[in-house]
Amino acid sequence: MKDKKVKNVFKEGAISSEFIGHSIYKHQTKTSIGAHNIFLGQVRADNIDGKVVSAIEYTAYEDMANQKFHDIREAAFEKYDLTCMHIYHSLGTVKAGEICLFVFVSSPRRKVVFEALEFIVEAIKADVPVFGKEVFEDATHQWKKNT
Amino acid sequence: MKDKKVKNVFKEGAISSEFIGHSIYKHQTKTSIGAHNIFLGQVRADNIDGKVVSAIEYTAYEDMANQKFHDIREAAFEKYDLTCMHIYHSLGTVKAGEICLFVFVSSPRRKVVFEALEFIVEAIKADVPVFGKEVFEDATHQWKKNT
Amino acid sequence: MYITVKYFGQIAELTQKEEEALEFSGHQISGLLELLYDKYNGLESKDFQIAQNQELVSNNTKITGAEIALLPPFAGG
Amino acid sequence: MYITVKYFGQIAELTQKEEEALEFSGHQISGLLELLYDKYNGLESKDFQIAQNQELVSNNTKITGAEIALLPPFAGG
Repeated sequence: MKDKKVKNVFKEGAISSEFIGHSIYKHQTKTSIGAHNIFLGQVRADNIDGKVVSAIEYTAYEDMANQKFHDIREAAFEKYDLTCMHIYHSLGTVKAGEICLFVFVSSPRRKVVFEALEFIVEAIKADVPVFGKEVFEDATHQWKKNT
Repeated sequence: MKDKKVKNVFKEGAISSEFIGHSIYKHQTKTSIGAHNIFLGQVRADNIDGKVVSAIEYTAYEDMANQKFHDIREAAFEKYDLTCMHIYHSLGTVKAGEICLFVFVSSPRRKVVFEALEFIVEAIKADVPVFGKEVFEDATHQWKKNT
Repeated sequence: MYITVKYFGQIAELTQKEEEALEFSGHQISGLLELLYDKYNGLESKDFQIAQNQELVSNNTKITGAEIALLPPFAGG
Repeated sequence: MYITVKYFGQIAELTQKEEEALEFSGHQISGLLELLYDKYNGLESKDFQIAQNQELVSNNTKITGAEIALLPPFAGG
């Protein structure tokens, strides 16, 4: 059963801190909310055998990925008493230090946001067909794999 | 044993979304970080027996509170592999919809940020002598109590 | 001996002050409380914890001087 | 019958294409895989899952046509 209103979660390039700040700002009119919890994934400059990751290039099986994000969203709303939820993921190049994943949950009370956020992030890591090419400073690369 | 370098966690009035966005921005030079987790406490316009909360006025036993924030910070760094941690709490008037608590933890890996953030927020709620006067739209009030 | 007693939140609202110096000849927190209950009508029925020099203490803790604070339920965050 | 096969990430790097239409006369995913292993040297040793019409399937799932995708390990977030 596929819902018609599947949103596009992907954004080209890094997710800016201004975008995140503005997203927080927009929630200040929702005065039933008492607790927000935000997860940000940031690209690490990992040192692998002496070579340093300078960026990750993200690709995705976009239709399936957006459907999976949608399923995760629906499951989270069913399990937890959330007021709202937003997910954004980068496509294309995201440099070390930049943000590639932004998950934002809000609820009247705090207990539920902790559980919900972890549930959502773990599901994204496990179930969504997104692929990451870790590009080193010398232009060689390796393929990222979630653990 | 009291550490000399106890920081002042308190800010006068609400914590702005710009401040939060800028705080995220400042972490983009720390390229060992892979995961950030942010908790925001927002003042709810609760309806209590037909009266609506319009603001909370926060006061604190400031010296003791800053010492408790410091102890929580030290305990969290000891328990969890965190790259950094920031806590800000409002004093004075914070209107419904505005943010009164901002807790920000960062780590190379995600698992640890979820646990650490919940530990810190629960400790703040339980251990820090901060007091909140919930002011209703008709200027009457009641005293907030954490549960 | 003189003790500095601080009041916060709902307790300060009842005592109508945030701080005062009190002369006290007893030895334990419980003795100080009796004095305060006599002085402030309604205080005995209020919910609060007591801190001595910024650490929570119980009624039978010995008073070592310095600073005592009456802390109503915490409401941070 | 013609099947659209999509390749992603490390798999697309090996096949040097992101998508192709293949003529296939078998019935199961395993049959299609044999055809692909013959066509792409090194594919058999790669780690991937298979989706049919955007749902993960196993080797003995029946091919119902439409879209097959070879998905290397996920790396979102």
